[in-house]
Amino acid sequence: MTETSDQIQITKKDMRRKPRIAETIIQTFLFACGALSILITFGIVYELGKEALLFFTLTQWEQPNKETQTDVLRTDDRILISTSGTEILPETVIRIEDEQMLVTAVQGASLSVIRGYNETIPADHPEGKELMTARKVSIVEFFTKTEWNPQIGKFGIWALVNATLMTSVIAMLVALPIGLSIAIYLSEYASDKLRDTLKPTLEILAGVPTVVYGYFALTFMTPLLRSIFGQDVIQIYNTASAGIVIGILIIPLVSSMSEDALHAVPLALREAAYGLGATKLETAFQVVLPAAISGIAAAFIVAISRAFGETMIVAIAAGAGPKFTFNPFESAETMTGHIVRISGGDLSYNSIDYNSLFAIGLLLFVMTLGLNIFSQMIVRRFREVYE
Amino acid sequence: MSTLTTHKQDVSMVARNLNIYYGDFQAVKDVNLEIKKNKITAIIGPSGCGKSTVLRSFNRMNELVPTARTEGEIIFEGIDIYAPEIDAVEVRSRIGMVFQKPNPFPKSIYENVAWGAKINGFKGDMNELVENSLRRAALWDEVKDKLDQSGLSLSGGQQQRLCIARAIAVKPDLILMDEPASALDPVATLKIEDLMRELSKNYTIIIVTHNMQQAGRASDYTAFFNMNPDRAGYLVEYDETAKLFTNPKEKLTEEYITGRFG
Amino acid sequence: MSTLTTHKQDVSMVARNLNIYYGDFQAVKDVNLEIKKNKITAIIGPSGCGKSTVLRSFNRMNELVPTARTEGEIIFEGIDIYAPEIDAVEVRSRIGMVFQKPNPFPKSIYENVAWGAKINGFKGDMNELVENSLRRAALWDEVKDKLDQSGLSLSGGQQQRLCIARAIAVKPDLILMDEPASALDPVATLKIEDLMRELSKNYTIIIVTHNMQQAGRASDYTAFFNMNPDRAGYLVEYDETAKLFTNPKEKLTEEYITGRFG
Amino acid sequence: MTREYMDNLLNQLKDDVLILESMVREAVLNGVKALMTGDKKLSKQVIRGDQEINDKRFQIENECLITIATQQPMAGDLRTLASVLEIITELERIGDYAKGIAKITKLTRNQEILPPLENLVPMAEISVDMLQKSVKAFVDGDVEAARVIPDRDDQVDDYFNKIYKGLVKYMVEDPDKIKLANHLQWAAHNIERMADRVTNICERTLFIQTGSIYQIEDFKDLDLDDDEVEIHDIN
Amino acid sequence: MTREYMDNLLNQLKDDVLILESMVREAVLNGVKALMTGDKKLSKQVIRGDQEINDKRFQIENECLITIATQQPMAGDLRTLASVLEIITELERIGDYAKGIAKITKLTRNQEILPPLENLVPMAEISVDMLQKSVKAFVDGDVEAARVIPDRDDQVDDYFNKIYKGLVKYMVEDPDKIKLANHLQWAAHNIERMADRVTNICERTLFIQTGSIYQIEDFKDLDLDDDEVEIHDIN
Amino acid sequence: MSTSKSSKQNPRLKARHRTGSVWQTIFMISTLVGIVALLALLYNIGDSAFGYVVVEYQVLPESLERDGVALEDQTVDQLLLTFQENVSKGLYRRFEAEGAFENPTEVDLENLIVEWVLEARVVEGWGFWESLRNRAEIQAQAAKEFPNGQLEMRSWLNPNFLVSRQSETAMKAGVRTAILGSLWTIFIAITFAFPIGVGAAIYLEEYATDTFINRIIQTNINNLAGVPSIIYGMLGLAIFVRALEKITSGAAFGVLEDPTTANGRTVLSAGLTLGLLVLPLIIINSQEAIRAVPQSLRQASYGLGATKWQTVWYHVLPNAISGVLTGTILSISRAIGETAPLVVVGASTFIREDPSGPFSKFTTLPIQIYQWTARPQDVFRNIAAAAILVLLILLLSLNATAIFLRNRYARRL
Ligand SMILES: Nc1ncnc2c1ncn2[C@@H]1O[C@H](COP(=O)(O)OP(=O)(O)OP(=O)(O)O)[C@@H](O)[C@H]1O
Ligand SMILES: Nc1ncnc2c1ncn2[C@@H]1O[C@H](COP(=O)(O)OP(=O)(O)OP(=O)(O)O)[C@@H](O)[C@H]1O
Ligand SMILES: [Mg+2]
Ligand SMILES: [Mg+2]
Ligand SMILES: O=P([O-])([O-])[O-]
Repeated sequence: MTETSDQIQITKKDMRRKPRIAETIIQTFLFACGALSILITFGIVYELGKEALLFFTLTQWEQPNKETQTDVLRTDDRILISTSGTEILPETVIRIEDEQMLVTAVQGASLSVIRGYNETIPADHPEGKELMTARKVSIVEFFTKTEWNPQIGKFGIWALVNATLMTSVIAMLVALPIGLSIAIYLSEYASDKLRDTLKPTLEILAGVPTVVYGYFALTFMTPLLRSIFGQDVIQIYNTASAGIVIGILIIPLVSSMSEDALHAVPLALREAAYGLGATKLETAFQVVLPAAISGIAAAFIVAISRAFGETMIVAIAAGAGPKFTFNPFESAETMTGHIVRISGGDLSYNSIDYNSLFAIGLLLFVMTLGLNIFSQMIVRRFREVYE
Repeated sequence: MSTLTTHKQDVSMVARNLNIYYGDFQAVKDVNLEIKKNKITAIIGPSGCGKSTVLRSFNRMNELVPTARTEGEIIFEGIDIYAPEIDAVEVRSRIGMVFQKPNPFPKSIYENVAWGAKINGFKGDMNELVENSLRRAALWDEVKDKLDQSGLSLSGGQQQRLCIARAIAVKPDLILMDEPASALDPVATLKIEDLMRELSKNYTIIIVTHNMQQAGRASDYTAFFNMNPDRAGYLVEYDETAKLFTNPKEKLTEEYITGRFG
Repeated sequence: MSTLTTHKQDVSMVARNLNIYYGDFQAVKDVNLEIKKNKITAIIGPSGCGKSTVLRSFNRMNELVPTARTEGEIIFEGIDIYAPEIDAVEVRSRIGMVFQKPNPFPKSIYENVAWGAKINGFKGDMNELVENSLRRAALWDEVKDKLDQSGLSLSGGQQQRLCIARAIAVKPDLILMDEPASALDPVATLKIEDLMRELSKNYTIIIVTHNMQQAGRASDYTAFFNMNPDRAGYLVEYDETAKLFTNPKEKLTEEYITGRFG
Repeated sequence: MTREYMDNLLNQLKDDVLILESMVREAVLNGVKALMTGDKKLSKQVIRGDQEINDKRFQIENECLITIATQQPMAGDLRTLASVLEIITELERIGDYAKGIAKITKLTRNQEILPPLENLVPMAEISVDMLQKSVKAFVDGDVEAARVIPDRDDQVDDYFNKIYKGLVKYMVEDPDKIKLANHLQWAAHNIERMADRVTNICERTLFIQTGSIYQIEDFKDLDLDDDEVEIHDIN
Repeated sequence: MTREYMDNLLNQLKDDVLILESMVREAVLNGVKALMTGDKKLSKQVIRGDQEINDKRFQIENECLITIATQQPMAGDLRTLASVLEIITELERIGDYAKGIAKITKLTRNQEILPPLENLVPMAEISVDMLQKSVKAFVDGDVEAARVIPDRDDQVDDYFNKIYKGLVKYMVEDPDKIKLANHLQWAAHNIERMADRVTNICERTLFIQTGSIYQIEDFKDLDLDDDEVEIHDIN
Repeated sequence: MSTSKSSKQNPRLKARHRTGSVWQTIFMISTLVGIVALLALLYNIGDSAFGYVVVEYQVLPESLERDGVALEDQTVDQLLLTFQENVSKGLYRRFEAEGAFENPTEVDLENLIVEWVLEARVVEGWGFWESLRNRAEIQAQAAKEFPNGQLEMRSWLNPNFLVSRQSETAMKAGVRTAILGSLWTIFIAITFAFPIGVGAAIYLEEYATDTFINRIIQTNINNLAGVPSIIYGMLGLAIFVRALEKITSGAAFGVLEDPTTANGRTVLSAGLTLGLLVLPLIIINSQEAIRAVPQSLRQASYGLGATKWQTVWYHVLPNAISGVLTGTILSISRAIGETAPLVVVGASTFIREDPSGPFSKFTTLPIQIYQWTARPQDVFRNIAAAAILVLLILLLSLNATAIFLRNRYARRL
């Protein structure tokens, strides 16, 4: 017995816990890596939100009339504007350089102002200085108006959203039926060899940078459409061409994801159907497709989200300049197209342009985020079925 | 029809000089077998000897494998099912199949049973058909209150019985089962075996099983397959189960069933 | 040390008032069990009764499931392996495990066997250790000429023996096996059972099996688990296998082993 | 409750055992009748009939083996099957006893049988009744019955002693009758043996139900100092 | 070649059968010796020893059942196990015969045994030899041996007839010896029965190896028109 | 089938088979449409990148022969002389002051000559396909309409194109700066995103338990992967360009490279923005690769008494690495093609200087393509097509590497 208990003592000592510092350090580092993603999301939401908030809450300075720039004449508390036609009314806040003034009266081309408004310091303003008026953009205005023209203070998001929806719908009309058909063909009809060749081939389509598609839309699709429908009908820049090419871009996304979903349906289910005397089509349509439906739905939603966010194709092919139109053959500017065009120019921070971009960006983010979350919910349900 | 002349009353299916290839590889060699009507025939043998291959050739499921090629005749109810004018889809509606892993459709229990009959153009009272099939599969009592629940919500053993009900609903004459209980626990397994015994009053059943004990328990006839060194499977012995398990003719069979093989 | 006093010479492991939970769900209830040294103990019972759960609690593998919680004592060689000062990693190197599906590392046969010993700080002659372990696992003759080939190139049965060799190489006292042959064909299964008998000369073995026949063939003691209506598993009967299979004390056991359960 | 098929097989086997028992029972009664009435034809029939009993026994044995081979019986089922194997052996042996009695009819060669043999008829009836009851107890799994049936063996032994003593008396009185008496004594012996077999059958019933073998009779041999060995003990 | 453990179990069982056979053999020889020499102590020992034989028999039976329950024997293995069950029953019965002979020692109550019984010793020796050989044939699976061993039963029958006739002669000549002769006749009977049992054992060996039951002796009963029924046939 | 049963034969079977074939045809046609779209894309690019052009020269190249050596074959010294002789002194001095003649290459000099001496101008061009088909007509038309022009078969994708810098003249413009810019940004993006991405993936798959925070992290990453890239551009703009301007412009390190544009619109900002963009992709791809390592391997490892990190290091990572690398390469190819976020972050529209470090201004291939495409002159479409070819070749070789890796290390698990 003593011998045994000695042995056991040793065993017990060996089994005792040992500190493992390296393991702890590694684990902490890995956690930090994971947590960074939260930081990124936080960054996105914070930055977009902050600037968008500025857009809605801060006083925006706009030039009501370009011509006023050159013709400002300063007296003590009066400002003379040579050309009228301004929207400046009493109670408006205006700014010349860094000095803000409250307009008390308007007499023709001359304004009476209280200088040094909002504790800005009155300064000397020689002639030819830029005059700006202050205004706030209301959320209601943002979401209800259909004209977008920051130059003249029009901030109706629908001009942009409408174009986005148009290109997206056209894209979906192209991509969903074709993509799904391809998926069914590859998963149910094509031989393994053909499938293994065709699927990556189509995926090359997905790997081509979107700027190339933009080029394709402008130099191939638009001329093609114009040769079909006539040069007069279709503008050089138009949403139809952009939408179709977005559709082509998205085909492989839809077909590949749907094919994955179809492929994930266990062979056993197909065998069950064949074993009952079903034909190939009956098996594909009535057994495989319903079984994969949530995966396919998820693919569709991701495709929509992708179409919403697509930028370069519309930037190149859909045209510059927001326009509220339902004619796909006219040019129009989407949300993304607008962002990229405006930010591509020389953008001054703290301008209303800059801030408005973030408002658009936030809206875009929220839209795509919603779609993504929705598709993930569907996918999660889909996973549970076969586990 | 000349084939009819050789058709015996108590025989459901005959395999004659059956050779099956996957590409160049011969998986099954020269099998001759007579399946007795309304009996349960078990196919046993070591892994890879071609049991599943033979079984799947019995309702042309093998054709779904692109490289598979079948030679010889399979005569079912007097007709060579591989004859050019015979439609594989039709064959499969006559010869049902139940698979290793329960594979109900992700549809309701009701639809699971009804679907096969529907696509095969069943015109009668569908509710009755579903109930009857479920009853035969000894599942009715357990599911009659939840016919609209998903087939996947059932337990493994119930799912397998649902698959059997589904196969029955198409009104086949012969049911092929490829290791129908190997994914189930012992209790569910015995239930399926009981069910097979019950079904064999009305159907001919062929079952492939890895489990010798199961073949013993659940079959009337047993076919023992083995494979050559070149991995081609062949029929070693075919006899009544009682005979084969107590007094096999072949030494190889004896070695296999007593566990002294390989 | 108080635990030492109750330690008997012929007992390897004792479970006392073992309760295991997954979150709020109690999977195993009040299990008391004495595992005899150098014997093979089989755990049988219907699906979901907690066999695997109990087994995995024996080397704290359960802890890898985040929601799992174990109460009660597991006393291995006189030591409560759940005592706070005991390291789970060490426990697992003393109590080896072999899994349902053969799971060799995708490394060479040699490395498969050597790796566990290496990370556990083995300092001796590795070649010798590998050879010995493979010999004990009755695999040496089959693989000695291809030790540098991948473990995955072996057949299923050989892979499982490789996994056993790998477990042995760490020099455990007790080997846990969770349905070690359920993925194998009957021939390979019998080989594993023979091997277990051989190993039990030097090791204590606990095996979970779905297959009653296997428990009968391969074990000295059998524990039969069942579950309550609330799905908590409990020990129904624990006895010598010979006794339990010919003359069980509990009616439930009799029903289960004669297939009249549920 | 699964395993209907297995239950059917077991019931089938039990039915077969009952059939075998009734065959044996008839053979015994006919054998005794043939002996008592000197009915050669009947005796021939009994002797011929033994082959059927043997065949039936081997058929049952075969079915038992098939059931064991194919159905993996355990615990109670297995004990039942093992017991059937034992019981049919016993029944077959009892059949042999009946055949033996029938053969004695031939050996007596038309001699009038001796009066002590009058006891053979009730002796056989009791034994046959015990047999029937024991097999029934087995089929029904009736432990209580199986426990009490062997008690009646004493009555059988008493009859045997009566016959034995009577026959010895005849031998002593009339040496011409020695051969005849000797032959007739075998008949009684066979019936006595038969009752012993019934005890074995009852033991099996107890075994099935309880899982342990009870040797109902054996305690007798332990009090060896009591020198009262009886003739029916020596086989 | 797997199933080492199962093979071990079967071999273990066969060894046990050999042990049981040697116990039985010794009991028979001792029983006969006790009878011939009137050795009360030896006879007591044989009677006591029967319990050991019974125990051994039940132990083997139990092991057989365990093996059947746990090892799923099939085909040849199963036939072997079923045969072991049969053979140990036979051996146990032979043990009972030995006990019977030993008991006769008591019944004879110090009387000198009668000369015809001289034949009992060679008779027993032949029978015992047959027994040993038959069990060996079983263990070795020796079909040839199993086929020929039963032929020697004729020699045993001859001895029995000699003893029987001799004893009857004594009875006729001396009515005082009737009881003694009668008792002694049982001893011969028991040995004769024992030889019959050997036949059964041989049948089993043939059964294991060939899968079918041969009834080695039974063709005898078929020529019933030959009225030559012998005394040893009537059990 | 058999006579007794033929009555049972399903009469609809023929119709069922017919419906089947109709739909199969539809599916096949759809697949063809997909393939055709891909071919049209390639055709369109190829068609623009090659073809006949009519070039008009101020000075004919033939007149610039020196010592009987044609312009193309002249040595550096000869070219230098040719240039000096044909341009005004002032211009020559200007270039000299800029250091253009310190170790000039032949290509540099040829470009200078083409730009300032020959003043070549493409006045008309034809697509590749048309050029092949209607060769004679084009020649006739060119001779008629552009008597001063030279008709030549031009490959817009040529060695000069690869090594030349940006230019206002299409004939001389090249993608050297853009390629270097792309490589720089990608390098920075990967250096940033790969370790963090793989680390996060390991954390989520191997360490994270099912707690609230971990679920948030996971959902977050999935969502980030679906955020439009332009949003990342805006994030980059707000954070790297503006908030972290001190760092990203290099001012904090005292290496302000270009005081004139001393802001955060640098290679570093662009690289980090792309890094953020590909981070979720790398994480998700790596997670999938790690998840594909069978649980049984981990159990085997733990069962032998391995610690968590030993298990990860010895078994999980080696078996997942090919998947991780494949995923990373695919992420790189995504990043290389990204345009919009870089436009937003502020890629330079026109720079001639190679990026010299993380604080340089930058442009990238897709940006270059975008700008050329957006120009009104048709010739820029041609060089855009050539640039697209360069980009596609780059991408294809990356994808080929990924496929190679996948096949090479694919293990049977
Ligand atoms: N689709 C296939 N293509 C090529 N070879 C195949 C295919 N299916 C099976 N085989 C081969 O045919 C042989 C027989 O396979 P089969 O599945 O019929 O065996 P089995 O007896 O059912 O085995 P198991 O008991 O493992 O199910 C094997 O060698 C197998 O590798
Ligand atoms: N990780 C887990 N989380 C929650 N519940 C679990 C987990 N693992 C097992 N369970 C539950 O615990 C119970 C016992 O499971 P366990 O796997 O131990 O059963 P088992 O007897 O091994 O079953 P089987 O024979 O199917 O392997 C079951 O009800 C199961 O659903
Ligand atoms: Mg198979
Ligand atoms: Mg388990
Ligand atoms: O059959 P016996 O009477 O000799 O035991």
